[in-house]
Amino acid sequence: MHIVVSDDARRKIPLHTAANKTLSAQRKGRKHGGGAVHILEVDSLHLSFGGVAALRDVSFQVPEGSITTVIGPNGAGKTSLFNSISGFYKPQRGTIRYRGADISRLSPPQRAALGLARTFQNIALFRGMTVLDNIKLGAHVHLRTGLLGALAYFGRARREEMAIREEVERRIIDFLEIDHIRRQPVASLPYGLQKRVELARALAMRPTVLMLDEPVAGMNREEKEDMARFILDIKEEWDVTVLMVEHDMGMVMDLSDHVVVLNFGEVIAAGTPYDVQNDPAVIRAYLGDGDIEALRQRLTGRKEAA
Amino acid sequence: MIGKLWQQGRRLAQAAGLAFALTASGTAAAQSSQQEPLVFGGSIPLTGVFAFAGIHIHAGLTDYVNWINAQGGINGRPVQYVMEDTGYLVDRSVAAYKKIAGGKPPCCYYGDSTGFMKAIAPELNAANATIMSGASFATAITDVQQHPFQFIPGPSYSQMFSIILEYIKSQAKDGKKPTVAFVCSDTEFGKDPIENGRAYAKKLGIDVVEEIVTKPGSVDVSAEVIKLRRKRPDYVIFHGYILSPINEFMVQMRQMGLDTKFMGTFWSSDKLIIEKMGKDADGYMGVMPYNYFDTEDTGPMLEAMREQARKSDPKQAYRPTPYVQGWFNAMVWTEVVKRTLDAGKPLTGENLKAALESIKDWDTGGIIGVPVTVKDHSFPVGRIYRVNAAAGRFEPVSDWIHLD
Amino acid sequence: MDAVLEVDNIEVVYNKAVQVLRGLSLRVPKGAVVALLGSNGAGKSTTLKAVSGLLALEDGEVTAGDIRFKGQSIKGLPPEKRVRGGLFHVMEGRHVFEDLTVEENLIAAGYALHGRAKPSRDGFELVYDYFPRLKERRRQLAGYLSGGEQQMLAIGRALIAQPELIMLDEPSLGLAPLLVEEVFTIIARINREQGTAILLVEQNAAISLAIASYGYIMENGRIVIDGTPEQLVANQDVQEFYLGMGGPEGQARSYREIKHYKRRKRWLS
Amino acid sequence: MDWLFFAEISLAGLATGGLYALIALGFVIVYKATRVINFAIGEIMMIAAYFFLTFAGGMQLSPWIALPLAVLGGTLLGGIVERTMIRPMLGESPISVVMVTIGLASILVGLAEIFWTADPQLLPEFLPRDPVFLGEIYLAPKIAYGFLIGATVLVLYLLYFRFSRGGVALRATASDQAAAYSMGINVRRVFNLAWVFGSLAASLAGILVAAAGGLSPQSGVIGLSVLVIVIVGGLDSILGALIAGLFVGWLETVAGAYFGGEYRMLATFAVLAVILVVRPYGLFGTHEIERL
Amino acid sequence: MRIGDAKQSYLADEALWTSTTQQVWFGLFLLALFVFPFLATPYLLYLACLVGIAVISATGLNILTGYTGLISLGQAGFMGVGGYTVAWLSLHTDLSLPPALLAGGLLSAAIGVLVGLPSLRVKGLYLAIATLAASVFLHFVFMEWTPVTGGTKGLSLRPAHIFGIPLHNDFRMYFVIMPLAVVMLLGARNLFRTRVGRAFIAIRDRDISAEVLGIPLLKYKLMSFGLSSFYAGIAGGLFAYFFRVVTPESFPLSMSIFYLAAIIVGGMGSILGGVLGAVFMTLVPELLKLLTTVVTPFYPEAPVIMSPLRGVVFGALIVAFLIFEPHGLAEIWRRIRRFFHLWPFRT
Repeated sequence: MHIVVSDDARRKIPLHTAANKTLSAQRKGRKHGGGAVHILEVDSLHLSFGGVAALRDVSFQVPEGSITTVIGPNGAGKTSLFNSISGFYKPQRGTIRYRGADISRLSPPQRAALGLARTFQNIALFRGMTVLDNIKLGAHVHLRTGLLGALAYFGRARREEMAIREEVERRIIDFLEIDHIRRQPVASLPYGLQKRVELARALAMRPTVLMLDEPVAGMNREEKEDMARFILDIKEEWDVTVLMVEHDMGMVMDLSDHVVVLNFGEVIAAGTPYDVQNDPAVIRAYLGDGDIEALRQRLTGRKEAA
Repeated sequence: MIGKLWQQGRRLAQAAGLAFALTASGTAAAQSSQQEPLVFGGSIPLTGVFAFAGIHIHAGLTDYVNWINAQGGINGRPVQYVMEDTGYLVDRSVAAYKKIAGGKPPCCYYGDSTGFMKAIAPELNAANATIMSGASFATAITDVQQHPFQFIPGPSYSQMFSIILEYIKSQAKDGKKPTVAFVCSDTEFGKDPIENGRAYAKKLGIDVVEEIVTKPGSVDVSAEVIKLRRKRPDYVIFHGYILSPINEFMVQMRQMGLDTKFMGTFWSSDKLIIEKMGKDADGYMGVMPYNYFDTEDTGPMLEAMREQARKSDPKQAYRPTPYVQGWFNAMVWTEVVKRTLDAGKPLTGENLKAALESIKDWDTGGIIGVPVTVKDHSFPVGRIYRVNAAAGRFEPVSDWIHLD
Repeated sequence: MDAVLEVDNIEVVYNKAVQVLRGLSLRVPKGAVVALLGSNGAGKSTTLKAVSGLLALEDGEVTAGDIRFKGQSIKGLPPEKRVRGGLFHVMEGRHVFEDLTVEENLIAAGYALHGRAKPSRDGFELVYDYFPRLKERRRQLAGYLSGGEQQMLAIGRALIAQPELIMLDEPSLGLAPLLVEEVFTIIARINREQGTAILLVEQNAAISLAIASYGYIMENGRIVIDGTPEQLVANQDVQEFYLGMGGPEGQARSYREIKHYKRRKRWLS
Repeated sequence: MDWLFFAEISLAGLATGGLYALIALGFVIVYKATRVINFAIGEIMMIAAYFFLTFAGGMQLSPWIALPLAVLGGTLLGGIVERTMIRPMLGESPISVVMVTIGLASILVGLAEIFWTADPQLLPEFLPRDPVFLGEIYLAPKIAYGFLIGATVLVLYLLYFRFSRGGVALRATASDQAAAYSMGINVRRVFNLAWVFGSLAASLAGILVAAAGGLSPQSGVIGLSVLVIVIVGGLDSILGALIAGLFVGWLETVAGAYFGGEYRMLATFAVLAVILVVRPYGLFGTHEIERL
Repeated sequence: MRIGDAKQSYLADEALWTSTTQQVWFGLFLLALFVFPFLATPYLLYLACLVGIAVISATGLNILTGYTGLISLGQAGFMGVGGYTVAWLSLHTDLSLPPALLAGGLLSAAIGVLVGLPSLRVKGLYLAIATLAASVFLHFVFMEWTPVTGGTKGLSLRPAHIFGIPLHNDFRMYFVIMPLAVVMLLGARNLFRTRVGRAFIAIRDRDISAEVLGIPLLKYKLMSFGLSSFYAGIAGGLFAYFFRVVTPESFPLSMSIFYLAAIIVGGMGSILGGVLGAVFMTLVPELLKLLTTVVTPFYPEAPVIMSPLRGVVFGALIVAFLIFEPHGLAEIWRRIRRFFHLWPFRT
């Protein structure tokens, strides 16, 4: 079942190594056919901090409607990459194109307005607000109320607030099943729920590209399954392209359409989950060359009995 | 010192204990008197930057009221002194006024700052029931239009400068033009007399060679001293200070071998200067509208004041100038109230004002050495005193100077 | 073999709300190297902080279980007492004192000897012996060292403290592969020559298993697999864990096959 | 231009600046180690000066015995304050801790009014009074000797921080608190130590400043001008405190001498504004890198 | 015990007072505010006006510091701008109170925006000191720009008038100050129900992630500065009309610290906290004074001895409050309320 996946076919259903785990190709909701459109293109991105390079000539594409995952060991530059795409870091070289247009010079809020939404590795919820307010905050760029309107809270400002409340309730809170906590301050929530609220806030941004930074880190299996379901649904029902960083390989391999592997700020592999899983460079990055005994001899200078 | 601390602590503990006992037991006992008492009110700065004076002002007012009551009150009516601490903050002073005025309205009131006098003026004008004086000698108060019910218990700061300049002129020898420098603090208080002082000096033919404004709270004044060293003025007139940095100016300039003479206005002429500066204070001169507590002058009121002070606190042989100032304020109030009552008029602001303005060649019983006449709601009189450090006191070096 | 460290069924809660460790137990024999592996967020660093007592700084708390060091419970001790007892924690991200010189960093580490020994030149020479590069740079500010040198300094500080147990948190983080090997070679040497037990937290499974005599793999705040390096390497679960290569049949279903059930309610609470 | 005048003014300014630097040092030590902004530093100075007044004036001790005693008193005060008011606030928001120090300032002013009355005071003379001349240049003796004492202490501090183990512990804690814990450093004791050292510098400065500028319960306001200095120098930089202290002292004095006293603060704050634009974290302050 | 509060619409759910009980209480409170001046002594009336002004200013500072996380030591300066503007207008024009006050607020807001410019680069205490610098500049202008500000002597105002009614006493001023305070409080409350307020809080909690989530930092920081200064300007204008005199010493630095203390003691980031803090800071010194007054007839030395003690007690109260409840009076109030909501059950 090993298929060499051409660029065009990347969108195809990834195949799992374990034979029985082949996913049914009929899985509903995967609806794109035609030519691959790259919604996001990162081209020779170079970012360094005081001489230390965090990203070196990183290039890859995110096909529209895909779930693309960036993996790599700790410190490989994944979060720096996310920060560069969302505009928080200003890379020294390289371009980022969104739907073909260069967005490298746009400020973070402008990028957010284009539909680049994200979550953060270390949850960045606003601790002083309730769950509901955190989510509503996500919709900020889509609202128009000005200062005077806000002070008066009358007429348009109030209508707008009601509309956003309704949207958030119907589309997001309900979808993510967090209605029971909407009035709670986020600081009091357990970790898994905080992650979910963060996702909700990103959804309120009405994203076209949703960037998730380690969405299931620190979750148990059950919570991970919930999150996986949400991610799939977001992609399929909401027509959102998902770009994520994740460490849980099971999750990455199951969900991703396209995987990019970073190591030491460089892209060392990209392709279908299957491709990268079997890529020797990737294996080395994660597991070393697998010959522990040889390594042990190099490190300790002698052979030790286990 | 330790003993004093201990004593303070004990008094404090007593007071605190008493406070608790009283809050528990209820309010004060009513004072019994056949006649409705007259109220002297006061916004007194017992804390804050002006507390050093406020405490003595409070003592002066308290003692005077006790004394006048012992004399049978004013025309038979007892006087009640009601005060509140203000911390020398304008809004607190106003609060104190409102609180006191909300009870039995005071016919006379002590205001603790120029800011307060200005802030309360509209209220006072509207109430038309109180005449007010206090710690402020600000020139602005002499504007009778703006401040009809306020007066200065002595010369205004401008008038003090005038008195000092008159003295300087009188000392000039061989027709030489004396030179002076003004050293003032950078506050409303400090800058008050500069303009008038400059004009008056010009009128008298005195050269103002330097005007220095110092920032309150600056560490040292040697830069200013260096400046004065180049101008070598015959006189330096300080205004807007209590103590520091006068001492630094004097010591440093004398060390440089300058023979400049140093003079100051009312608040800079307390005996505190001698106490704290010791022999360095020698030769410093101040303008004072009143006799010092320990003056050799005599007079019935002077004696009464000393007697009363001895009675209220026998341990303190001397009372500083704010005490005398407080006492004198109450004296003027008494005089004004008495004149109004004698004329059979009600105690309205207008009537009290008229009574004040009627004061002419008034004998203060020795508090001021000459009969005084009110002009523009002030008593433009004063005398120059010089420090005799060995004797530890201010000694008069001029006659009483009554402007106009 | 005697255990220098025994962690017994501990639970850790952050901010009185978030539970990170759920009944974790592990054991470090005297003089042994033990690896603690696991994915991001599994709770590895938290485990080390629970042992060293640094948890309190982050508003975390050990709510159950016990931690014994050399047979004594250390749960209630403040961090500096634990360090002075011979337990040294090299934190993730190296945490060198950037405003201090290399030598001053070592001097600071001398506080760990408080109550046990006097800091001496020999200690410094020992460090410079293991890390000659630090000697060259001993008057430089630690902030200007390269990442590898900083990691060496961090381990050097541990050496000064003459501990019985060093806990190393991700020493390979951000280091180039060659440097990683260099650092691990020295770790192995320290263990061999000084007899110091080492508890090693790593993402780089291969290299840590290469110097460890025992390994634990943790997930979601508890140990899921443990064994000797040989056992672990042979274990399919480990493979899956790191590369998502499918484990044994039926053990885990694909994330794609999760049932979609949805509730639709719309009342307000 | 009168160069002699300029030189005299400048020197006077620098000498004042030395005292500023000493106060700023007291502030920076506390901030650096504990991240607490001590708004009560001026009041600690004031209390120490009153101690001196009590020992030297009231109890008639020799000033050279009274001085260390008073400094010790101020130092103890700092230690006690840390233990009773600051430590319970560990982990609270910095601004709440700032407020605690403001409350402390109010307490200390009240205590000073109770125990020493509100009268303005002069400290007993304990420094030589003869004017100091450097060639033609006159220097006020109090300021000159005050500067010398202050500078000596500053140098001692710098040596201590650079070379002693305690100094290393303090700097280590300032650099990385968690790491300091992991080195076996008793961080809570270091916090206390920082307050003790900071209060020591402040106490000494308080006495020297009061010797030159007089003393009253309100003298603590000088603490505010120190804020400007530490911001110019960088909140956590000892070197910055020294340089900014000297510079601000000089600038203030020169501006005051040439333009008048009203311009003293204006000049300082104008410089401050420029510094904040050019170097937002002060001349030598650490800029914390933010991470997402 | 309150049991449930099911809502029929989002509008009802988002209302400020979500239960009838709350509405009734608020109504009663407004009624009490209205009736108060008819019953109060001049002293209490005066204090009420002071409290009203303090509440407006504290709320303004709370928007900036409590909600947006930008510490400001410039509040007194901004109030001064409002006060001087109003005073100048009173002397040179015949404007009635509303436009004059508005002008004061707007000018103050404009200067606030200017002062806020460094806020993109500097944070925390550095920003606080930058605002302190601004406040020193303003003070200098008040002192030295004599033709406009009257220099050290300041300006004396004519009584304000509104709709031709002169406001020459506290009683009338009260009916300007209190309603304005209530309206401005409601405005602030409303603000935090909308995107603008949420953006402020987001900036406070984590400004860099707020930016990535689509909030232009500079714009909103400046907006917060402007709004906060507007509140300060209004408060300053009222202050000027109330005391009918402004001098540079009317707006000292200690006033900025006073307001900072008010919001910290009251509770930052809580409208109620700002109110409670303003009330606390204004009234507690007066209450402490009451104690002295009670003792004085029996112990004539009491004022002299006990007055400094007040400073000690006041400081100690602040310290104690912060040590035992760092989130301020608002948090204490919330706990009390919860206790009664759940009563007789314990939490």
